[in-house]
Amino acid sequence: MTTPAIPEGVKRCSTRQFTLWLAVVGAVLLWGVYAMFLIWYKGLNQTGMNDAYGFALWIWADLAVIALGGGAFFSGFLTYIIGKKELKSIINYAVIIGFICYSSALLILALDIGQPLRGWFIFWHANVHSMLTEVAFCLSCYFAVLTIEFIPLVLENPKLDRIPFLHHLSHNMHEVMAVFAATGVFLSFFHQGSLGGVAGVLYGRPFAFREGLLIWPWTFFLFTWSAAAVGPCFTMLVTWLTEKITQKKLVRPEAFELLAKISGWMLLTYMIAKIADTWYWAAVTAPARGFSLMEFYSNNPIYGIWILIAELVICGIVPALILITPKWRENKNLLVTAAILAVLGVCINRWVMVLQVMAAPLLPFQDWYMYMPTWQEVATTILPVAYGAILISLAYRYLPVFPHEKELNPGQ
Amino acid sequence: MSTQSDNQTAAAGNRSSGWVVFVFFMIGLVASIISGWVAFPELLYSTKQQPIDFNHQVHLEQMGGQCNSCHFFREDGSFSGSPTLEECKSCHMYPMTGNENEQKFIDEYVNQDKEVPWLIYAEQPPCVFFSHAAHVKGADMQCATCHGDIGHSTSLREYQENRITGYSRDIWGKSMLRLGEPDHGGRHQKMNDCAECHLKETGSKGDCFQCHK
Amino acid sequence: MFPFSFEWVWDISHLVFMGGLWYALSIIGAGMTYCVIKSLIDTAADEPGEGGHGHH
Amino acid sequence: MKIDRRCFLSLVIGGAVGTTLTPVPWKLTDDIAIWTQNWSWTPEPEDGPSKFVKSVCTQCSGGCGIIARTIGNRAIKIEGQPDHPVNNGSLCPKAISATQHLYGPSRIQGPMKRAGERGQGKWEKISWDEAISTVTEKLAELRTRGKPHSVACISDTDRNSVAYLLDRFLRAYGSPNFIRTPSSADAQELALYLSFGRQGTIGYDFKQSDFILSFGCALMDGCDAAGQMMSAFGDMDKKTRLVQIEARLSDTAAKASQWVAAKPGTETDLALGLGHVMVRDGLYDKAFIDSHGFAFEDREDEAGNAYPGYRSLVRDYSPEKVAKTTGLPEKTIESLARAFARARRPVAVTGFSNPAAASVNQALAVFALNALAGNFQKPGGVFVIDEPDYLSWTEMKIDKTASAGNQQARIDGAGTKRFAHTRYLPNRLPEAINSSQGDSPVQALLVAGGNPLYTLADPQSAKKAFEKIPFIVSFSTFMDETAEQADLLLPHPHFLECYQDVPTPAGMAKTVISLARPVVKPVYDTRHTGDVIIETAKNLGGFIENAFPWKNHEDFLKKTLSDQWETLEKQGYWTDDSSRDNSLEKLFRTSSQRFEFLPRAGFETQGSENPKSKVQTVSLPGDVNELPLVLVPYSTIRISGGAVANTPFMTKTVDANVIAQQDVFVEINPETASEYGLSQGDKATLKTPAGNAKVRVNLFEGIMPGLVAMPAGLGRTGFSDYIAGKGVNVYGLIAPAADPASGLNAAWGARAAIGKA
Amino acid sequence: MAQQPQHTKTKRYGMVIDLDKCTGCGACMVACYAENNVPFRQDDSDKMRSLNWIRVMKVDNGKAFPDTEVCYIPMPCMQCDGQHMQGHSPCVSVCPAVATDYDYPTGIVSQIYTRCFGCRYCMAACPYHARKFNWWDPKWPADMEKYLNPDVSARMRGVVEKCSFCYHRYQKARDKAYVEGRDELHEDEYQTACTQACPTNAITFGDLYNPEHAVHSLSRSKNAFRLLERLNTNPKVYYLSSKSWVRRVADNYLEGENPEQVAKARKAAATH
Repeated sequence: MTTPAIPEGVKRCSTRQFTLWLAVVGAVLLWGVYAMFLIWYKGLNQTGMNDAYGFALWIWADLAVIALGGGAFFSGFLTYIIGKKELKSIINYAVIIGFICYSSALLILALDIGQPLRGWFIFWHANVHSMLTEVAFCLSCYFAVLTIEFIPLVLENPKLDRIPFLHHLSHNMHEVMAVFAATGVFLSFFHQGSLGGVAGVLYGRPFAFREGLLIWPWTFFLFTWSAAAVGPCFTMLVTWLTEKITQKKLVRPEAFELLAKISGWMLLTYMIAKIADTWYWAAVTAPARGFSLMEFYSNNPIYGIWILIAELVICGIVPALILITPKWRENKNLLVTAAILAVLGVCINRWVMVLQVMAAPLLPFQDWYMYMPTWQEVATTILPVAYGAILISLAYRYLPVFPHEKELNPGQ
Repeated sequence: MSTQSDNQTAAAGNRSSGWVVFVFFMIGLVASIISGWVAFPELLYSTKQQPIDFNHQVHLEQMGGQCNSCHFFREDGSFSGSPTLEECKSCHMYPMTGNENEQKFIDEYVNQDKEVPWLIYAEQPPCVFFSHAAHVKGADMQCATCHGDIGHSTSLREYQENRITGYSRDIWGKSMLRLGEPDHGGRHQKMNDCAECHLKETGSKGDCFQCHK
Repeated sequence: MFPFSFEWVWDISHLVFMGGLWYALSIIGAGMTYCVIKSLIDTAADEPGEGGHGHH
Repeated sequence: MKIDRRCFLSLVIGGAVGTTLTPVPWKLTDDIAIWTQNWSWTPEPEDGPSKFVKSVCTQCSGGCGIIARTIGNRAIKIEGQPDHPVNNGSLCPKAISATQHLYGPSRIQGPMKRAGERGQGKWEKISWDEAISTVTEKLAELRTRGKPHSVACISDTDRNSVAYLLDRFLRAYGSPNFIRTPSSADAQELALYLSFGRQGTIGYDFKQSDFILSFGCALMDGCDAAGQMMSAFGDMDKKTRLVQIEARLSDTAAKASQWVAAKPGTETDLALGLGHVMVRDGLYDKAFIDSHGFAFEDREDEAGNAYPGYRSLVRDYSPEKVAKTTGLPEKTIESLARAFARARRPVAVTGFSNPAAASVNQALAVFALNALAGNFQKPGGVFVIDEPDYLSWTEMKIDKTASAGNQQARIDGAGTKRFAHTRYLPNRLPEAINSSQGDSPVQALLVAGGNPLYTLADPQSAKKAFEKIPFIVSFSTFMDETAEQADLLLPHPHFLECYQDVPTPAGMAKTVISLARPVVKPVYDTRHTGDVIIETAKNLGGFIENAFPWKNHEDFLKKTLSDQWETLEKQGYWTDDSSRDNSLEKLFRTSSQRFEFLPRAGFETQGSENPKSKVQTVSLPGDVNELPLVLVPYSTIRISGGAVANTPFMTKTVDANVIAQQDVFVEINPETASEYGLSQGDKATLKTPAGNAKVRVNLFEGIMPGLVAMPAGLGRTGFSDYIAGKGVNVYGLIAPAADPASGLNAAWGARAAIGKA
Repeated sequence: MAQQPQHTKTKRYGMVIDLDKCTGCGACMVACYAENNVPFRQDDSDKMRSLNWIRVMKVDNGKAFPDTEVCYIPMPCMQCDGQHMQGHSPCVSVCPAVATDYDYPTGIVSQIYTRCFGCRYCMAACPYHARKFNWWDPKWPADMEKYLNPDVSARMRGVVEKCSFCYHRYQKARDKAYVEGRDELHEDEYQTACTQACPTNAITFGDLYNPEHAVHSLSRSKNAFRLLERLNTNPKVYYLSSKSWVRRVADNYLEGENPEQVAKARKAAATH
C-alpha cells in the first residue's frame, strides 16, 4: 500500500502488520523505560553494581555500542573524504545505525551517573585531563554531527519534503555534508580513542593500564582502530538482517564487498597491533608491577584465559582472515559469520576492558570481585535495542534509506 | 509532481504572509525575554520577614561600636555568628526601652525560652566551610567588606529565599544568575565571587578543600 | 568549559583540549547556520515563483 | 491578515529563542543542581558552641574515662580521656559509638505498662506518678501478705550507688534476694576470697610486667577490661612477652608474642603443669612461700585430718601428662614454665573471658602460679583491690516484717551450706522458679541493670521462669530482651544523661572511682533508678522511708561521697593508692593469715578428702559419637556480648564472614570442615544438646581442628531492627554446667555436630 | 585539575600505621563513622556497598593450625601523591568534573560531594578501594540526626565519598591558630579521628616533611612500607611490620622476587 508518507516506488508492509510489530517491540521498550524511571527515582541501588564494580554492564554496553556505531564515522570517512562511491548505497543506513548507537550510549550514560541532574557539570566544570571529559565532549559533539547527518534523510520523507524550507535545508545540508563528515571523523577519532583511554590510563589497575604515546595509552589507538574495523561489520550485519527480515535486496553487492574488504584489512592490522600490545603488557608492563599474566586469568572460570583466546583468535584472527580472502568473503554465509565473530570480538574486548578490570584483585589477600546485574540493568540495556528496532522500522518505512532499493527489487 | 505543485499553490493562497510570521516570531521573542527577566525572578524567590525587626545601629552604639561584641570568636577559633537567646538575655531579660520589637522579643522568645529563628542573609549551604578567622584575623578584613554596612542599619531588610534551593538570594553571586539583585554594599558570595577575590588577593582561586567540607 | 568557569586555567592542556572542542563546535555551528540561512534565502527566492522551484 | 499554523509555530520558535536569552533555562538548571546538593531530606547538622565534657562510660564494668564533645545540647562524639588512669585515652568501639544508643531507636522513651500479652510488644504510655505508684502498691501488697522475700532484684553490679540503694531497699523491705548477673569477675572474686580472704578484685599491673601469661583471657577481644588492656598493650615495650593460651587465634592471640593453642577447658591442667615444672626445678619464690604461703606442703588440720599440699597436687601434672590433656608439646610446657619463672616481673592472668566459664579452680591454679613467682603487691605483678567503701552509709532500722523476710534463704541458693562462699548464683534462679510447685517463689522481680534474659546461660529456661513471675519491672534504658518480657518499664536515663559513680574496674591495679556526668539534658522522659527507689521507699513509708533520708540519687551521691564529690566533679575520677601499699604482712585475711594454695575455706567446709577431684575439668554433656565436635563461644570487640547490645556502627565494622544478612558464621578449621563436606560460606545446621541453629561456615586456619567457634552477642530480639535478628545467641546453645566448687556456671562449651543444611 | 604553579607544597600530611600494634578492634572505623557522619544501614553486611572511610582488613599468613598468624591492616584513603609525586593520584586525574582534587598545601586528596555527579570513574581508578559510593539516601533513625557533626556535611545519595584525613580538623586547628595569631600548627593540634581513637596508638599522623613530627622518621624506618607501592601511586599512608610475610602480602611479587630487593631497586631508581 502507498500513502504519501512512504517514499515513492517502494513497497512496505500493511499498517496493521507494522503496528503489531511496533506494539511488540514497544512493550520491550516500555519495560526498559519503567526500569529507567525506577533507577532515576530510587537511585543506583537498583543495580547490581557495588563499590568494586563502579563500572559494569552499562559502561560495557556504552563502549560496545559506540564501537559498533563506529561504522557511521568510518563509512562517512570512506564515502565523503576518500570518495568511495560504492558506499553511497549503505551510507544512510550506517548513519542511522550510528545515530541509534550514540543516542543509546548517551541515554545509558544519563542513567549511569548517580546525580543525573548534575550531569552537566562534566561540561561546565570540565577537567581536561580526564578521559571521561574527552569522551563526554566528543560523544555529544559527534552525536550532534550524526544528527546533522541524519536530518537530511529525515527531510527526504515525502511529506516533509513538500515544505519548501525543509526541502532547501535538506539540499543545503547535503551540499556541505563533507565538512560535517570530516568534523565527525575528527571527533570520532578522539572519543573512540578516549574510551580506550578510560581504562588504559588507570595506572592503579595493572590489568587495564597500558603505556603509550604522549598522554595516550596504546588502548587509545587500539579502540579507534577496532571501532573502525568492526563498526562496518556491524553495519553489514544489521543490513543483512534487515534484508532477511524484509526479504528484499537493499544494498548493492559492491558496497558489501568493499566494506568487507576494508574491514578485513583493518581487523587484521588491528589484531597484529592488539597482539603486540598484549604481549608487551604481559611481558613488560604487568610484571613491573608484580603481576604475571596468568594471575589475571587463572583462579576464576568466568574471567579465565579462554576470554583472551576468544578475543584474539576466534573473534579476531579468524574473521580477519575470512574477510581479507576474496573467495571467502564472497560467500555470504562466511561473510556474515565473520561479521558476527568480529562484532563479538570487539564486544569481548570492551567487556574485558570494563568488567575484568573491576574483577581482578589488586592486593594479594583480595579475592576476585563478582557482580550480577539486576533486571533493571538488563532491561535498560535492552531498551536501546528495542528503541533501535523501532527507529530502524520507522526509518525504513518512511525514509528513502536505501537509494538503490527500487533498482535492486525491480519486481515489486 | 504536478499534484504536489498544485497542493502547494493551493496552500500558498491560504497562507499568512512573511511579515505576519515575523511579527509573531518577534512577539514570542519579546514576550519571553520580558517574562524571563522580570516575572521569573519574582516567581523564583519568596519574600520572608525577619521574626523581629532588629536595629543594628542602636545595638552597635550600646555595645561600644564593635561588631565583635555580639558576633565574636570563640576560644576554639570558631565564629559565634548570630547571638543566641542566652546572649541576648544578658541584657534583655526585661524590657529596657519601650520599643515594640523589644517587647515582642521578650514576650515571644525570652519568656518562652525559644531561640529566635533569624533568617541569615549570608547563610552558606552545609557543604561550605567558611572561616571567619582566616578572613577577619588572618587577612584583617572588615566585616562590612563582605556584609555591607549592616552595622549602621536601623531596620532589617526582607529576606528572599530561593524556592528551589531554599537558600538566601544574597549568596548567589553577581553574575547573570543573580538576576540583578543589588549587592547591599557587601560582596557577593557565590563560589566564583569568592574565587575572584581570592585570585586577586592571594594569587590563587584556592583548593577545593579550602572552602568545602 | 569557558574561561569564566571556575576550573579554567590558561594552560596548554586547556588551550589544546578546549581549542579542539570549540573548533569542532564552531564548524558544526557555522555549518548549520550557513545551511539554515541559505535555506531561508532559497525559500524566499522561491516565494514569487509559487512552488515553481525545481525538485531533484 | 491570515493567522495560521505557521504563525503559531513562529511564536513558539520566537519564544524559545527569547527564552535562551533570559536567565530562565540557565538559572533553573543551576538551581536544580543546587537543589540536589541540598536535598531537604539530607540532614544539615546544626552548628553551635562546642564543649568537651569529661565523664566515664558505664556500658560495661570497664570504667573507661571518656570526653564527650557537645554542640549545644547535642552529644556529637565520644573520645577517650587521655589522663584517665583506667584507659589513658583508649576506648573500645562501643564507647566511641555510645551516642548511637543515646539517640537510637532502642531507647525506651518514657514509662510504660504492658498493654498486650507478655512479650507481644504492645505498650501503653503512662505517667511517672502512675508508674511509681503501681510499683509501690504491688510491693506494699506483698509485704502485707507477709511475703516480702518473694521480691527479687537483678542488677549487673553490686558495687555502685544504685546497687547499694537497691540492696538497702530490699533489706529495709525484707528480701535477701539481691542478685548480680553473671560476669567474668565471679570466679576471680570467689577465688580471691578463698585464697586471700578478701572481698574485692584482682588487679594486674600489665604496664610494668615483662611477661604476661594469659589463660584464655579475651584481653583485647572485648572483655570488660578492653580499654585498660589496649592502653597497656599500646604502651608496651616490644620486648614484653605476651603469651596467650587459647584454642582459637583470637585477636589477643594474634597480638601475643606467643600463641599457645591448648585444648579448651584444659587451662587449669596447664596452669598446674606449669606449676609442676616450677616446683620440680625449684624455680619459685621460696622466701614468699616460707613466710606467706599456706598448704604448699602437705598438712594436717587441728583435728588431725591430712591434706595434701600444692607440691603433692602438681606432682600429678607432669609435662608428659599435661601434654596429653592439653594437646601441647611437652617442650612448650617446659619452656613456658621456665620463661615465666625467669621473667623479672611475670604475671599470670585469668578471668577476663567467657563470662559463663567461671572456673574457680582455674583461678586458684593461676593465682598459685603468681604465688610461685612471688609477684603479689609488686610492680608488674598482682594487686588486691578491696571492695569500694567510698559511699558512707547511715545505719538503718528495719521492722519485723523486714527482718523476717531477710532471714529467708535466698532463692538462687547462694550462701547456703552447699555454696557457702558464693554470693550470687543467677544461673540457678530459673531452675529454682521452674522447679517450684505452685506459685513462683519470686512474686515480683525488679531488673535494674543487666539483661538476664539475654546474658544468662540457657536463656530459654530463664524466659520460661520469667513467665511464672507475676510482676516484672524493668528499669532498662533500652528495649532489651528482658524489658520485652516485663510488665512495667521505668526507663533509666542513658549514661550520657545522668550521674553515676563507677567503682574500680576489674583488673585495675589501684583504686579508681570515676563519675559519669550528664553530658546532655535527657533526650526522653526517663528517671534515674536511684530516684525511683528513693521515691518508692518514701511511698512505702515507715522504717523503709526512714532508711532513705535523701531527696534523690544526686543528693545521695553528694552526701555519701562527701569529700570525693568535688574531685570527681572536677576531674571525673579519683584514685587511691592505699591498696597498692598493702604490705604482704597485712594482705592475707584467710584464717591462716597467709596465701592459701589450696584454700581451707574451699576444701574443709565441703569436707572433701580428695582435692584432686577439685581440679577436674568440667566435662561436657552429650554423646561423643553423636556430637563429635565442640562448640566454643568467642568474644569479639566488635560485637557486644553483654547486657547492652552493640551499636549499629559496631555491627557495620563486622566482616562479611562473621555476619551476612541474618546469618552468623561459625569458624571451623578447613581440615574439620572438609571432613563434614563443608566449604566456605556453606549454610549448615549446628546441633548441641541444648538446641539447633542455622549457621554458615567460615573456614579459618587459626582454630583448632574439632572445634566450632561462634561469636557471642548475636541472636538478639530486643533493641532495634538495626541490632535484632542477626545470627543466634550462642549461650542458647550451651546448657549451663555447675562448677562443683562454687555452683557458678562453668560451661565453657558444648558438644556439637555440624552438617550441611 | 592542573597543577597550579602558584601552589607551593608546604606540608605533606601522612600516616604511619604500626601493624604490630593493631589489634583489629575497629575503634578507628567507628570513630571515623562518628566523626565524619558516615551513615549505616539495617543490614550493612554487603561490604561492597557499605560506606567506610577506613576499613580494617584481616589477612593471614596462609599457614595451617597452629602456625597461623593473623594481621590486621587498616586502610584509609592512601592520599596518593601520584606518579612523579605531582598530585596526579589515580583518582584525581580521572575525575571529569574536578570533584576530587589534590590539595597542594597539605597533600590531601579532597572530595567535594556537591560537585561529584556520581560517575564512579575515580572508584575504578583507585587500587585500594578507598572510595565508596552512596548507593542509598542516608538515614538516621529515631533522634540520631542529633549526633551528627556540623563540621562535616552529610552526603546525599549518588555521590562518591572517601577519607579526607579529617581535613575539617585541620581547618579548625587553623582557625584556632588564626585567633591566637599563630601561623604554624603543633603536631598534636591536627590529628585525624582514627589516630586519636586508636586504643593501642598504632596510628601516627603528621607532616611527613617536618622532621619534628613523628611520622617523618617512622616513615623512613626499615620496617616501613606502603601498599601496592609498585603501582607508583605514592601513597602517604605507611605501614610498619616486623613480619616479612605481612610485607609480602602488601604488594604483588613475581615468583622469585623478594620484597626487600624490589624495594631497594625502587629506591635506587628513584634517586637516579
